[in-house]
Formats: sequence, structure tokens, C-alpha cells
Amino acid sequence: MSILVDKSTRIICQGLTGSAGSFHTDQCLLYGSQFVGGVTPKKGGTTWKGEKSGKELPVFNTVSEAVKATGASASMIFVPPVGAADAIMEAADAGIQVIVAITEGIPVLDMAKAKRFLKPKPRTRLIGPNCPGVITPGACKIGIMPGHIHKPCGPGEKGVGVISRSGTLTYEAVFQLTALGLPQTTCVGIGGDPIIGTTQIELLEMFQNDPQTSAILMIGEIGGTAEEQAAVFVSKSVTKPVAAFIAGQTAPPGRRMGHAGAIISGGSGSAKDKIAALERAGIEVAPTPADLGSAVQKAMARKK
Amino acid sequence: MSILVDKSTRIICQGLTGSAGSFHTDQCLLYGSQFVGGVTPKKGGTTWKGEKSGKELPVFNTVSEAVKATGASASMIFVPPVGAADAIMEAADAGIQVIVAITEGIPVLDMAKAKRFLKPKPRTRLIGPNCPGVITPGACKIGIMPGHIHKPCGPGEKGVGVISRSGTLTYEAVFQLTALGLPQTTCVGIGGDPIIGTTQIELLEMFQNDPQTSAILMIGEIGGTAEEQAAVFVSKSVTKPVAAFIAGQTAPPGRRMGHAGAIISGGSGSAKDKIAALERAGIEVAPTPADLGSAVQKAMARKK
Amino acid sequence: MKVHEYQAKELLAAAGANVPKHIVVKTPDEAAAAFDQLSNGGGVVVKAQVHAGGRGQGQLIGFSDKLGGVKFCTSKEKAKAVAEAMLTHHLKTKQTGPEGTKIQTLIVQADAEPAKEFYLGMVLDRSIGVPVMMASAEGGMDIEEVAAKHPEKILKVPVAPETGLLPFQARRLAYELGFVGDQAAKAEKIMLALSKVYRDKDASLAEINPLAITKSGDVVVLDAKFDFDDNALFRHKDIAALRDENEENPAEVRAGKANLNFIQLDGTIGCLVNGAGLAMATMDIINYHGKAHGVGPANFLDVGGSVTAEGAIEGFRIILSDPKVKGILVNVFGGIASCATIAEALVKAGKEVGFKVPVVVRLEGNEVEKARVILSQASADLPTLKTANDLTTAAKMVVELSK
Amino acid sequence: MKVHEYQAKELLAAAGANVPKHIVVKTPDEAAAAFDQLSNGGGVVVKAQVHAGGRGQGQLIGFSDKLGGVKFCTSKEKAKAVAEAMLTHHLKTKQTGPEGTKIQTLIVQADAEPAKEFYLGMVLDRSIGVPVMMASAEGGMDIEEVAAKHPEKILKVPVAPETGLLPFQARRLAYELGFVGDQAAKAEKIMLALSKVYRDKDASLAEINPLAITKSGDVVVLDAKFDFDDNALFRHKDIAALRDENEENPAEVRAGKANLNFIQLDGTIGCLVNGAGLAMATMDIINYHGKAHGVGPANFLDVGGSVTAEGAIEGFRIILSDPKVKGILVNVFGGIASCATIAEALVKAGKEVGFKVPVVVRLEGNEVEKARVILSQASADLPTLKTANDLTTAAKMVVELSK
Repeated sequence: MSILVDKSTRIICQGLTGSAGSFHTDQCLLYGSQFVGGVTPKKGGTTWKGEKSGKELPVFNTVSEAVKATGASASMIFVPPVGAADAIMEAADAGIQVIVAITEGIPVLDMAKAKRFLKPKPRTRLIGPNCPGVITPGACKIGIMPGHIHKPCGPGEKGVGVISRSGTLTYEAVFQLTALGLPQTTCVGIGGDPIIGTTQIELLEMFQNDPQTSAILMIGEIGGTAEEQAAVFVSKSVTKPVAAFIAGQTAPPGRRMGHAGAIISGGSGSAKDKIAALERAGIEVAPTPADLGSAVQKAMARKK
Repeated sequence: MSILVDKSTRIICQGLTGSAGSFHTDQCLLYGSQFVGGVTPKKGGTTWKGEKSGKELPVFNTVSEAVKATGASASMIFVPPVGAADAIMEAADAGIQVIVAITEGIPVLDMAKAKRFLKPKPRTRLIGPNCPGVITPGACKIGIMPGHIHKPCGPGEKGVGVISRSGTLTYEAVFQLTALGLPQTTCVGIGGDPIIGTTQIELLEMFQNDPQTSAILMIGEIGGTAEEQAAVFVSKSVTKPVAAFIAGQTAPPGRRMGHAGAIISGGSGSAKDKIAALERAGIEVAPTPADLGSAVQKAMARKK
Repeated sequence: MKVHEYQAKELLAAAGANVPKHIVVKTPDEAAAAFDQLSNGGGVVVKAQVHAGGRGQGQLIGFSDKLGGVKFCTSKEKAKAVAEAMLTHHLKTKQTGPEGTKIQTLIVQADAEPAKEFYLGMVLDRSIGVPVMMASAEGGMDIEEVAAKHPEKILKVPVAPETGLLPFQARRLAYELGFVGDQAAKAEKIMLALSKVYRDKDASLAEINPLAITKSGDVVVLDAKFDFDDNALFRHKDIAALRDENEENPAEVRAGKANLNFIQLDGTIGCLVNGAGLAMATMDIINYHGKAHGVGPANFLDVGGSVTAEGAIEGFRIILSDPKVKGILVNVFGGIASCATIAEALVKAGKEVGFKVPVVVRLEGNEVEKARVILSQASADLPTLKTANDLTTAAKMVVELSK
Repeated sequence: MKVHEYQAKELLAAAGANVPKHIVVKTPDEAAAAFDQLSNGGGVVVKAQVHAGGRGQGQLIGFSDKLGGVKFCTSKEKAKAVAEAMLTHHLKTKQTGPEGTKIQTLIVQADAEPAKEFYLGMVLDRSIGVPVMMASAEGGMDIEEVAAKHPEKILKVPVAPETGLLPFQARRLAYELGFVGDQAAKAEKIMLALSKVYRDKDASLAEINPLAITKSGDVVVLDAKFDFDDNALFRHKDIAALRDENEENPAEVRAGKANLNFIQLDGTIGCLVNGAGLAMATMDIINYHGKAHGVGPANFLDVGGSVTAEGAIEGFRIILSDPKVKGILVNVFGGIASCATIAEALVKAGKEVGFKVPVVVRLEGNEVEKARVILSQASADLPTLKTANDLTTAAKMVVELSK
């Protein structure tokens, strides 16, 4: 088992023919993901070929056409910022159920509108934007993470679920888990933007309900109060071992945006507050980014 | 029993100090409705006095203040068109549950937005706009209809529920019912605008579920397909006798708005189509506006 | 409120749509000068600017040749002659009635001969409470027939009133219509412009028909029609300024100024009623009892829920200015307003205007007894005034008196 | 991207807000002339236009009298003298650091002495995913203290991004703040203007503090601050043109031009990392191992997920331009990008820029073995370059080498 995506997930790439979309779709195909098509307006009817995988995919003008022709249920979005929120809404409108938005730099108000567009569509789940994507090791990779650092669960083996706001820091975490022999069920980069589709709490719930996941690693950052809310959720609803890390303990508090940023969060959102909240919830907090894997081991040992 | 409003309904008037708001609130008070306050920005803190009723009501600047101070759950809106949709949203936001919008001439796109604003608030019900209002004879009048033409149900007596898109034509209908000795449970003017809050079907369902209502009179007009949809609902879900009238049988079809008006409705919406749909659903259709009361009698006789 | 083709196109162009160049002209000489500017070695199209549709298939009344309101001209002389003809003859189309309509303004438009025609429209869908954009690859004159016979060929997309048509919705429509490549992008831009004008200016109807791919491969708005929400004109002074009263029925313009809702019809019985629903129902009952005698309503007139003496007087004047009218039915249900007040207004109106045809009055509601006394007292002064106690009697009486 | 007070006020005025008259001046003579235009028999306020807050409580460095960045002047001579002082001395406030900031622009503002001060702000509320308008009757300098100690005194209203603040929301806020009568209507107009600029121009922060009732009873924007979403500047050329690079850290401006995300800090260890989260975490681990020795990070630098040779070279140049830097930690996790490519870029950078301080490199991920070979081969040319196999070792090593 795993969450969100698995071997049977049929995927398209929006922005397939752009350089990043093309490169990463090729990489995902090499990893074994089941990409079935791509979308680039004006290029519908052409065929895309992966440089390294050699695989060919049909290109469509719209997601709607692509879904009809391929039966895709997931999409990886590499559309540039100016059109990315529109691409997310297009995917949702066409019935895509897992939308993974890699694009960085989407205007915040565009995302505010896109997120409200998704609200009446509870069966659609957005991951990101500004995220590395989602991977179920050995089964399905939708994103830009290096696949080879991940360790799939063997038959009947349990694994760690990873939730992260950061990109390369997630790779660091997965690398450490793999080095310690801990396989991963699914790793989800939820994105570092102020507005993201799927939050920590939703993923904690999915991992809690996934029988294959035996522990959860959650990597947070300063800003917002998502980690504080997640900590409350963990103490109430998660019985599995949880480890965490908060990046930005030394980030300068002076880089704030006037009064309003501080007022809206009621002065919370600092690394110190977040770590205190996590520890209150019984979560094992890694002291440095070199201790991400060992924190998971400690959390598992504590729950035994 | 009755629907929507009764003796215990606590009502405010938005636009109380304007000439129409003031006159009709006074009339409603004379009828016995329980008005408890009014709203006019800038006039908060003053006291309004009804010219004929002599009753005094506190005036507030916002609906929110009025609700807090008076516990009102219904509002009658006489705000001029430019601010009427905003007033409807304000009422809904402040927790008002029955909003009766009398105002005529609200821009259609304002109403489209207001209706979407109400959508996530299922406990809020809008009647109108551009309607005479709602009356439960002998108990509560919120609107501009002449109260004296209505006949309340006696103790244990059943009555007719009236649903109408028209104003004075409703009075005609009620007048005929009363002349024939048929009391009314509740009469609802749903409004003649392209976008209205509560539709025929919702009210048919309420009357069907109201034990005191023994028959329903529905007065429609040409335009839209609401009557056709209501007819389908009646044939499926209404067991009580239903009579109807469609105004506009001789209205010129040439007064259409280009092609698009015809295309959107697929050519339907004519009086002929509506009457045919109503008759197919077993509804007694009055041939002329002089036969509204007798049509109800016929419908009741048929169901016996 | 309707506007002319050229006004609609200028609004669309300002919102980013690709529109063929045109020059608005009022004289044959201006048309000739415009030919020089726009013909570009080829021809121009001269188009009559009237609100009525069906211009291309119409005919200039009394003009010797077959000529409607749209004509392609390959020479300056021809453009001038066509302009001359249009500006001096009424144009009859299937929407004008037999008397036709006067043409006061033309446009001279750069040639943009269509290779393929599409339909685009935007209107409120009452059943869902939001506007929809409609599009069809079968554009042109026969779009209503397409809608009736092949509704599957009309694509419909609901549009959120807060945001307007979204880019992906326009893209999807463009490809579903069969546009490809850069032409799809151009069509999208036109769709977004249509939605923008509809939303920013409170249109109640917006149509581009045809949206055309030209023989040279461009995508253009070849004809456009807008109708604006009268209730929203208060916040669009620019749109209100586009009103052309020449295109409206003079009686209806006059009624509008008195806040009366009036529509001219073909019958012989004038109606004066309070409330739109009751006014339509009154027309219906006249027709019900009159049709066997060839008698029907001469107008729709809603004087509003609370009739005033001034409104009633102006209403009578407008009704009586129609020489077809042989009788009048007054049907007023006194709600909050007293029937006595209305009776007094009626008597005053009769004295001021003079009732030369039979006027049957049916009043009901508040203080109706008092009203009947007032009317009976005035009967000597107003010999053609009759009263009836119920609607059926009133309708039969006015039919009988005027057949 | 931040803008000056006068720019923020001009945006608000264009959106319908009531703003005191001001004139932008760059010289003492211009200030004197502005006094004549705006003093109206009373005085004017001279205000330094710098992005840093706390101007009123600040002090001009080296100036003899107590004078900050805001001064009420009752004579032309005084206005000129104050302008002269401000334009020739750096201003230190609690937001500038001890070196202060240069003042290049002033406004001379008509007097609008406040009788009561309110706070208005608009910012994204991440927890609900939409902007909120915040308002308090306790405006002025101490608003953050109010927020911390009396959060109930800050009113918050969620704002739909599609429509902006709705009129009834503004009305309700105004009355809840205690405005009455016409002053409430004026406050509403300012709130709607604030929301309009926020939404139309993609602000990330918008503040009016104070919103003031003046002694003469007017309601005005007395000071305003805007920060705009850098990611949306591509569609707001007008806003992008308001950028004042003089107000920004030169190293950060330079980094921005190379698409590097750089923030200057106080420590002595430069960091070059790929990815923002890993960059923050790298700062954290330096601090973790260094703080006992008084050693901390000198900067935040994210060179992006896929490092290029050019980006790395410019990154080193920027880090080394800070004389405080005594050592550098390079921490790169090769994801899709090969570590070998990164190693080559590092060597090239070292040769071009010259590594005069210890540079500890920790690479991990794709093709890391090949990368290690490249680095060891270059060790002769780059004597200060050290490698470490894990993050803890790397952090300890760079702290040790530079303490």
C-alpha cells in the first residue's frame, strides 16, 4: 500500500513539451511511472519522445482531450507561473484527481482563486505548488526528486511516510532514511508557498490510515502555523510514531513584512514555537538536519 | 402551521427610514407582524416611529448590530437597487435566515454574485428580489401585499399555499380564493427577476410537507423553464392538489433578446410549452386570470 | 438597451478582440472617402447600422435593385452609390415589420471575407443563475435552426460572474470548435474579450455572429450584438451614452420617460394595468374572449404597483396616440394603494385627455366601494366610461364595445 | 517589493481614498517652495521617504538636534532647514541597523493633525488561504503590542480574492471601529480603496497606519505601506517601475539579478546551498555547532535546485564581497543534477574567484563518487578547499577552520 499514487496511476504532464516538463517526464518514465500523455496548447496531435527513455507520448491541446483519450487520473504541472494556476483549474475541471504542481513562483492571489475553485471538488487533490512532487518508491514518481535515493518497501515490509515543505531538504531526509535501511511508503513534497493544495494534516491522516506506513517524518519550515496545527492533530488522531524537523531556526526574524505579517499570525510561526508545539504533541524533533533519519528511529523506539 | 414565517418570527427592515421601507413596515406592524428593528447606515442609534401604528423601532447601522440587539431572524429589504444585492449579502452574513427582498431593478450580475454568496449558507433562505413578499395570513406579513384580502385558516382548518412570480396577479388570486371561502396557509411572491432566491420547487416541497396546506396554487409567467421543472417535480413528489396559471399567453414572441435567449432555453419557455408541461403533470391550469380560485376548487375535487 | 454593431465592435476591440477596421459614416461622400482609406486595392463592405437583425437578407423599400443593409463594394463610386441608397431608403428585414426602419448611420468596413463562420454568445442561464458562454462551429444566419435541430452542436460553458470566463475555458472551447494553432489563440482572445465586456459593462446579451476565420487566415469579429442590463446603466455612463432613440419605438421611449413599462402590439384594445403579471394576464383574457371576433390587445402597459394620477394620464395619452385603438380596458388591483385614489386619477385623466373610445374599468381591492361611487358620479362627464365588477365581465364588455 | 509612503498613498488616492495633499521633493529649495503651496497659513509635515519603518522615533546620525524622519514645520525657513538636515544625514531607526539609511527623497505634506488614529491592514491569512482585512481602533506605533496583548482589539474580515472587500464588510468594520455618520462613509471608502489596490496590483501586504480622523474632522490616510508580490510583477509594469534599489541591500540586489535568493546576515560563515529549506537547515547546523564559539551564518543563499556554474561563481563573489566572512560551507544535494557537474562548477568558481578563506564542501546524491574525484584532483589548485562526507562533519569543520 501507499498513499495518493501507485503502479496503476495513469499520468499526464501539463507543459510536457517545455524543457523542464520534457526532462522530468522522461526521468519519471525511466523510474517506471505510467505516463500516458501530455498537454501543450497548439501542439495537440504531435508525438513527444523521451530523450533517454525513448518512450513516445501523445500530446493534446487541452487536459479534457487528454483525459478522454488516455483515461489519466493524475497530472504533473510544469506550466510557467503566468499560466500555472489556470492549468491547475483546467486539470480539476477535466476530472483529474491528483494534481501535482511543480511550478515555482505562482502569484499568491492566483493560487488563492485556484484553491477556491477546487473547494467544491472534494475528489480532486492538489499537491504543491512549488514542490518536488510525490513518489511511492518503486511504483510511481510524479515530480523532480531523484528516484534512486528512495528505498521501496519489500513485500509485506512496512515503511516511513514523508511529508515536507522543502525540496532538497526532503532528499536529505530520504537519503538518511535509506542509509539507515528504512524504506519509504510515499514521500510528499507539499510545497513551500503561502497557499498549498494539500496540508500536513490531510497527509498525516492518510498515512495514519495506510496500513503499510509504520512511522511518519514531517519536515517543516518557519512561517505560518501549519506545523502547530499538525501537532495538535497528531496528539489527537495519530497513533503512529512521528518525527519532525523545522528549518529556519536561525533565520532572521527581522525579515518580516511590516506589522501585518506579525499581527495575522498573532506572533506565532517562529521555529521555537513550532518545535515547542511538536514536542508537546510527543513528536521526536531532530536537533539538526543531520539527524532526520535517526529521529525517526528514536520515534519508533519510543512507541515500542 | 405554515411555511417560512409565523407569529414568532422576529423581523427587521433594511432600508427602514426610506419612504417605502417606512410605509410598509408600518403597514406590516398594523397587520400584526413582529418587527423588532431596522437598519439604515448613518442612522444607527435613532428611533423610528410608525406613522399609523405609532410603534417605535430602534435603528441600527448594520444588520450585524441589529441581530445582536434584537435577535431578529428575518429581514425585509427596501434598499435601493444600487445597494440591494450588498444588503442581501449583509443579511446572510449576519445570520438572518429568511431574507425577503422587495427591491425591484437590481442589476442581474449583482444578483448572480449574491446568489453564489448565499450558496454555502444552506440555512439562509432568500425570497425575491422584485417580489411582493411573504404572508402567513393572520400571523405574519413581510412585504407589500394588501393584508386584508387574505383569509387566515381557522383553528384546525386547512388552507391553500400560494406560489407566484407576479405581484398584483397574486392579489387577484388571493382575492378569488378568499371570495370562494378558501383560506390560505402561506402566500409567497418569489419574484419576477431572472435570478431569484427561492424557486417554485423548493416551495412546492415545503407546502407538500406542511400538514396544514391542503392544496397549492402556482402562478407562473412566460420566460425561463422554472414552471416546466416544477411540473416534473409535482408529478414525482407532490401528492396534494395543484392548480396553476401562466401569464403571458399573448405576449409577443418577437420581443426576444437576439439569438442567445432562444438558444439557451432550447426554444422553450413559451406559455404553450409551460401549460402543456403543467397539464401533463396532472395540474389544473386556469384558462383565464378570472379562474384562479375555481381552478383550485377543481384541482381539489379531482384529487378526492 | 441595445447598441449598434459598430459600438459593440469598438467595445470588443477595447477589450482585446481582433475586429476588422471600420469607419463610421453618415453621408455618401464620407463613404467614398472611407473607401480610399480601407479598400487596400480590393473592396470594402458597407453596412447599415440599425438595431434590427437580418440586414444582409433585407431589402431597401422602394429601391430598384436587390439591395439590403450589407453590401460588398469594389469601387469608390459603388461605395458612394450604395451609401446613398441606404441613407435614403427604409430597410425592411424579418425583424423590422413591413414599414422598415430608417438608416441614419453606416460603417465602411475593411474586407474580411470569411472562409468559415462560428457563433459565440453569452447570456444568463436562469436555470443555474450564472451566465453561460455558448459557441458553435455552425455560425452565421442559421444558428437558431442549429440550436433547435442539433442542440449538441452548441457548446455551453458556465461562467463565474466574479471572474468571467477563465483562460482554460476559452482554450477548451476554441479547440472543441476545431480551431488549431495560432488561430485557436486568437479565438481565445476574442472569447475572453466577449466575457470581459459582458461582465465589466453588465450586458444581458452578447453575441459575435459570425466569429470568422477569414480567407487570409485571420480570426475576426465579423458582426457583434450587445444588449445591456437597463438596471445597471446607472454605473455605466459610457454605455448609457450609446443609446440611439431613433432605433426605438417612439411610444415606448415616451413611456420609459414616465417610468411606465409599455410595449406596442398589433390588436385594437388598449390595456392599462398595474403590475406586469396582471398586465400580461389582462392581455390574455382579452384574447381569450376576443379572438373569436378578431379582437386582441393593442399594448402591454404596466403602470407600476402604485398608480399615480400623472402615470395614468400619460398612459392614456400613449394608448390613445395609437389610431388602431378602439377600446380600453383598465384593470387595477388596489393593493396598498386605495382604489379611490385610482378612481380619482382615472376621472382626472378622462377629463384631461378625453376618452373618445369606450373605456371599461375594473377596480378591485382596497376601498373599492368608495371608488365605485367616484366613478358613478363622474359618469355624466365621461360618457364612454363603463365599469365592471369582475375581470371576465370587463373583458367581455370591452370586446363587445369595440369589435 | 516595497514602495515608498508617497507611492503607496498615490496608489490609494487613485483607488478613491482620501489622502492629504503632498509634494515630492529632492532639495531644500523644493521643500521651501512646497511649503508655500501646502501650508495654507499653518504648517506642513516634512517626511523622509525611506522603506524602513519607525521614522518618527528615529534620529539623523550626527545631527546636533533631536530630529528623526518626520517633522512638523511652521515656517518656510524651518521646512527648508529640516529638508537640508534630512537630505545630508543618514537616518537611524529601529529597523535600519546602526549605520542608518540614506535619505534621497522627501515629501512635504499638508497638515492633517490626527485627533484619533486607527490601524488598517491587509495580508494573506495562510490558515484560510484568502486575504484578511484587519482593523483596530488602537492605531499608531503600538499596533503590534495591541495585537500581542489584546488580540480581541484587532478585527479581522476574510476577503474573497475574486471580489475584494464587499461594501457591507467595509461598512460593518467602520461601525465596529466606532466611526459614525459621514466619517464612517469616508472610512469605508478608504477600506475599499485599500482592498482594491491589494487585489488589482497583487500586493502581499498593505497597511494604512494610521488611518486618522483629523482635528478638522476629516478621515485620511496619514501613512501607508505596500509590499507587492514579486511573482506577480510581470503583469504590473507600473508597480515594477516604483522599485527603488537605493533602499535595498546591494548584495541582495546583485543576487536577485543572477536569480539567486540571498539574504545578508550577521555571522562569519558564508553558505552556498541548493534549495531554500536545505539552505535554512544548513544555517541551523552551523549555528548548532558554532554558537558555543560565537560562530554563525553570514548569509542565506539558495542557488536553486539545479546549480549552474555561473550561478555558483556569482554566489561565491557575493559571499566573498562581505569582509566579515571567514569561511564558507557549500552544501549541495545533487538531485536530478549530477554532483559531478556541481563539482566542476565549484572548481571553476574557485579558479575564477579565488578562495582566500576555507571552503568546506559537502556534496551528496547523484554521481557523488565522480564528484569527489574531481574535487580531489583540484585540491592542489585550491588549497583552502576541504571536503566532508556528511553534514555534521562539514559543519563542525567549517566552524573549526574559521573560529
